[in-house]
Amino acid sequence: MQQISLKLKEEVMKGVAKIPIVVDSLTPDKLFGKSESEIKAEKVWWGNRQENTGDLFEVEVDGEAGSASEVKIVLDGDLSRVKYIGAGMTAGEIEANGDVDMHCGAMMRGGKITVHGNADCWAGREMHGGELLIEGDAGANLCAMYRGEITGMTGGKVVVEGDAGECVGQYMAGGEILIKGNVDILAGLNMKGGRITIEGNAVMPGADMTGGEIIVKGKVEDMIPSFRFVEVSTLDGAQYRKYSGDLAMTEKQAKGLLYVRA
Amino acid sequence: MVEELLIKNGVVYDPINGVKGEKKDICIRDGKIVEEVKNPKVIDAEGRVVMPGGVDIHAHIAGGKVNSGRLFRPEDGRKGIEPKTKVCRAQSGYSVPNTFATGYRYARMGYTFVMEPAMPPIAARHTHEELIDTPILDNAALPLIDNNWMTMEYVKSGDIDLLAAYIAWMIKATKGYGVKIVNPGGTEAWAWAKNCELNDAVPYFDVTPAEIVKSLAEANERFEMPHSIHVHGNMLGHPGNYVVTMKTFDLVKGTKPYRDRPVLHGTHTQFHSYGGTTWGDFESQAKAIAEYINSNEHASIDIGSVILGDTTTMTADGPMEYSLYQITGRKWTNHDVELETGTGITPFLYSGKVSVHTIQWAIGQELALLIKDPWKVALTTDHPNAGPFIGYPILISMLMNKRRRDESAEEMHSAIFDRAELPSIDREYDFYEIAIITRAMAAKTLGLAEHGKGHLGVGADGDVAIYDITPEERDDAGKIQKAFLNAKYTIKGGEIVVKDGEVVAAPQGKTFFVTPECDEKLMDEMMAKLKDTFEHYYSVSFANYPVQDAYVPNPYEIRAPWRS
Amino acid sequence: MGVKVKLISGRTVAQGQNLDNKLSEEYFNAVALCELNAADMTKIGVSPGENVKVSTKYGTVVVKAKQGAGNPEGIAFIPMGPWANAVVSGDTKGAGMPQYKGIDAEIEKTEEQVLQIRELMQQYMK
Amino acid sequence: MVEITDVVCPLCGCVCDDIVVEVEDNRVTKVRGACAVGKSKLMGHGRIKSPAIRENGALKECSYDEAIKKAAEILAAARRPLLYGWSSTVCEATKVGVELAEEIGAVIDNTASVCHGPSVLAIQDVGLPSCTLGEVKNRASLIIYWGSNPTSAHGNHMKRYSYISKGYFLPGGKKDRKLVVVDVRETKTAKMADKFLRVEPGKDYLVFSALRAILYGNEDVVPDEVGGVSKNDLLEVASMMKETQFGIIFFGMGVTHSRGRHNNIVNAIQTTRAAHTHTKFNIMPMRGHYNVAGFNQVCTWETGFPFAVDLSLGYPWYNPGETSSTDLLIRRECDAALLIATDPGAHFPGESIRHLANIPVIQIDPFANPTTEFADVVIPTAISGVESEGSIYRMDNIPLRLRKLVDTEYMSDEAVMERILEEVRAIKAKEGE
Repeated sequence: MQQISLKLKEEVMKGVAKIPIVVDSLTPDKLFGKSESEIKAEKVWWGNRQENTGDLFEVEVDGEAGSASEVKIVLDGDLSRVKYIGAGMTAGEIEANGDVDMHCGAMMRGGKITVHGNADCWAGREMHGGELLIEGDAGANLCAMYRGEITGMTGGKVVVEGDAGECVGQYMAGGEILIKGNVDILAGLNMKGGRITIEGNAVMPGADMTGGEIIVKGKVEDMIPSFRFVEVSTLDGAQYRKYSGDLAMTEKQAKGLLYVRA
Repeated sequence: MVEELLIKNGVVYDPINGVKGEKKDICIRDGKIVEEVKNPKVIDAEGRVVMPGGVDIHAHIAGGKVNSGRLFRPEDGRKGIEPKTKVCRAQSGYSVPNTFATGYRYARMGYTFVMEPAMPPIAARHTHEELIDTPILDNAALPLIDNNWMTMEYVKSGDIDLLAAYIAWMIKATKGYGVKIVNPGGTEAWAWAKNCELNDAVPYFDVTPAEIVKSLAEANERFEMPHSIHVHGNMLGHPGNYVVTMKTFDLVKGTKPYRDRPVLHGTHTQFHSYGGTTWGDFESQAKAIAEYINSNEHASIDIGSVILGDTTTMTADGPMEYSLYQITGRKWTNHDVELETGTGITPFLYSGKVSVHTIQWAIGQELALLIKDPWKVALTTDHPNAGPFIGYPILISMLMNKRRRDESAEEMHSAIFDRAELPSIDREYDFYEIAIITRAMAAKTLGLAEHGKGHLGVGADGDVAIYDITPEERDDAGKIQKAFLNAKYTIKGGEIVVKDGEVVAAPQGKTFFVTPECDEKLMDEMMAKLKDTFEHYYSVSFANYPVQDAYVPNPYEIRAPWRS
Repeated sequence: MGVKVKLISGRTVAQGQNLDNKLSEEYFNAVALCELNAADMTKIGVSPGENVKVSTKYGTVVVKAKQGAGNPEGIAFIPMGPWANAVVSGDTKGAGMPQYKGIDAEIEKTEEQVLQIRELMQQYMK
Repeated sequence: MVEITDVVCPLCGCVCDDIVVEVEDNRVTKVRGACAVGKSKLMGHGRIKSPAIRENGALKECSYDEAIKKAAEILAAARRPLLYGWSSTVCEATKVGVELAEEIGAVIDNTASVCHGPSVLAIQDVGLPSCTLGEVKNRASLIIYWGSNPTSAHGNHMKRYSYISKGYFLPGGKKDRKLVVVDVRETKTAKMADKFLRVEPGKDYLVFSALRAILYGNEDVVPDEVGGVSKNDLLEVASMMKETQFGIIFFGMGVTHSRGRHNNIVNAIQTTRAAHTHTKFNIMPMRGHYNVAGFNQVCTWETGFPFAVDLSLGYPWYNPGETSSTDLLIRRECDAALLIATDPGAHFPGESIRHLANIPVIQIDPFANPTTEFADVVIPTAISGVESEGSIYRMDNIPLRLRKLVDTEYMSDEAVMERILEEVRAIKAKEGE
């Protein structure tokens, strides 16, 4: 195993403006096989200028790795304006100690990301595989698609210990999302496959679903008026009201399933 | 800009001047081809293929419809992003590139002229604003004049002269180039969610599409118009439509052109060469269409060949886009344009695994290969409808290489073997024929050859493409595709704009527009009716309608006298 | 005691007429106000022309009370402008658009004065 | 006195182009045919006298050259600059703005961001079945204003283009048409309606879904009351939609500004698509400023994306919610801002203004406004459509050309932008050396 520690220097986020840093170049895949000095020389965008990773982060490398999957990156410092953490990664591990900015785990294909804090919007956007664990809250568009696309998450597993924002799993086609807290409006919007489980409450879940399933263990506020009640069914011991929809479309398209704790 | 340029040791293909692959020097002074030069900058082509700058007869590159396509497809936009360079503006888009990318990518393929073939008259200013921002390319645009209420009223009353006066005013007011027809009558019917076949009466106007096409052809030939009517007929994309296509072409058989050119150009004919009765028994009828073109002289076509993959379809044929959207269920934009036309846009994926798409893919190439005389055929993809223009090099390599076609067919749905002709066709294009269908034919058909486009004769524009391939390498399909995608050199008006596939200069192109000259009295009579129409039914005033000169900063006017 | 309402902001003719004239008294009079339903006004014992304090999760602002003809009970309307924006939500929820309408607000009668534009802007410059 | 006809009104998205103005000694003295708001714009208001730069707290008058130089220095030095506004100026100025954004790696965004940005996001999801306003005038027998109030925001809209206008197939004007209004308040527009639906704030999305279900023949699942609207009213409106020959929904900020935002519009468009399975149905956003649509057009053909375009990495990246002005300001990302033909001081949420007030701000505008109170460089310009001409796009994307009515000493927006771009390039060239 190899551990690469990247600690954002304090002065970087000290100004009146908190200017984001884009770190999609700092994944296990891309840093595997690089020496400490090579990593320090890796370019990252800070606003409209490119900087050396070493100028923005304190960099430490411990141990050896035989492949990207043996690389673990640990991020520290104020990460609230550090974007694209683990974006596109296929292997290895990233641990972020603190709140992270947008697109964490976007386009991820493999490996694991753990966020010890909140993740801003678009975490797990267009995710295809791997694991994403967010110990705090997730912002809007968790595991959703990019504007205009008709497919969001296709695979992998995402767990949010806290609450999640609007449009969780929009256009989701596969994979699993577990939200332990509450979700804002329109979870599973345009969903066509996969499963979203919400342990807390949801508002207007399942709109324009054509497939997949949403399970709400808490209460539903403002139920979408175009779902059809099917039956009371039992999921691992508990009773749920089972709905099919969304019938704001033709009967033929409306193949989504929504379970709400009875 | 270099004053004098000499291109030596090139193997030149210049069909308009009958030059068939001769080693020949090309001299350019002050942007024009000349006999000889004194102390030029010299480019040694080292035996490479040299052609006039490419001329595209039909590609949707600018205007409201194209921009709606860009606007509603950020997912396409992010596919083509490239950062700005010292010379180039930032780029985006694949099937709907931004205007800068459009100019650069065409130039890199050795093209120097593109015809925007569908300009809604009331939004003509928009089309011109985008053409201004499309670097390098010379351009022109065809206003849509077939579903216009004034047109249909004159067709109904049979006043061909007044109809001519109306199109003269329209072409002038829009700084347009000729008469474009798109689903005549059908687009007006679409304003009521209906459609028209060739001999249906248009709702409330009781004229038929057939009458509209015939009358516009007659009216067009009242002037010395450089181009014939440019026709996208009824029932585009419907199984069995090849019959309608031939009937449409037949309508104008008797019409006399003012000069030696066809009286009708049938565009993106691939979409109009369908057999069968449903998508189930869908089949190619390219053979029938090709035989028609082979045995007639009054019609030319461009192929509108399919490029496999995702693209953005867009046309003034509103009902057609609606049926396409009903098939895919994907996003759909529609824009009905008062008193004139409409627009439909929807994304589409052509897959080699789908029988219908495979047959469509075959049809475009079949048309090019089965029509004997290449002077009757232009290479297009009806960009972006059958695929983006950057797919041209793929098509060229297919047309030039049967083996490549067969290998592709093997990968595709088996329908290509039992419901299309392509696998049974042995013909292979040579560089000379390619030069015809990518330049010479378009320049001649559009009447641009005498204005310096599409050839390398003395006096022509200094537009030259040097491709990184020699005649000896013609069997290397891969190399052909590479060579035609990124020219070794593209020279525009004597200026080197592309070198080794990279854009090195991005000058402003010229806009060609036609001024039809109409008899005063006719014009006055028509104008009275026109002003009344504006007064009561248009949502903009007559005075604010015509395109101001500010929108054509680099104009090239072609006058079209009235034929008494 | 205050009344709980859903707060809406939006355009009005007078607001539009003074778009290019915002530092004027006309603009102040057109925009620094809150339209309420008659019943809601009675609840908080305020009559037209008196001042009310509007409080939301996002801030507090004082404006003049006005009786809004079309306002149903429980809906307050402040014309688009700096006073309304002192109490709307800037959270775009990943959509780029603040929430200018349908915000939970509490409205109560107040003796505090309505701030002029300059004073409002000064608050932000601290 | 000179009378100028067919004047194009530089106020709202209606862009009336049949206005008549009288000009006397280089001043507009009379306006005929404009609405109250448009007339007020054309007649004019007090102006910013001179360019100015803020020095220890107070604006100090200076020359155009000094102000432009100062603006260029601020922008060239910035790491995350924002170029915002553009909806009340001409496309020619916007073009220079996009080029400047590329040059300095800025985010360029227009007021759609706080207006119909959600509509754009919705169009990117499902498209937009729409038409030009003349189609509505000539064909529309059913007109629905949903969360929009033309009597307040678009004075001539009903008279020129919709309910009250006479058209080819509707010679009787409003006698031949039906008007439906959906709003949370009974507005003046609502009072004119044949049918008014009062929806609870933030419940529009639910009402659209219910309407769609009915239009697709799934009315059995719709409950008796949705978002404050009774099922019977929904059934009635749905059948009006099915029976019309040509229907149109005009929607406004009542839907884009409330809970659901862009997804309300997606649902409105989906409702239009559902209605289209029965008859002709279109939908159109009631764009606010006269050229808000024009910026989106220019920005789209030049960058590929309509607004909120981030050029900091050299190529365009578009992602409203991340690259949109409100987010950039509330997240305190920007370190400088150029604000042209707009007034965030009056129209942004307080939280955003707080950050603007703390970074260098360049204001380009004919008029003093709340933004002037914290601007560090103020550059007055000519009023487009009164003192200078140029391209604009109406709410239905019809391109028109604003006219110049009177002469002025003020530089045009386009000219000021050109000069700033020059200065920035000069500074960059020096740095390059």
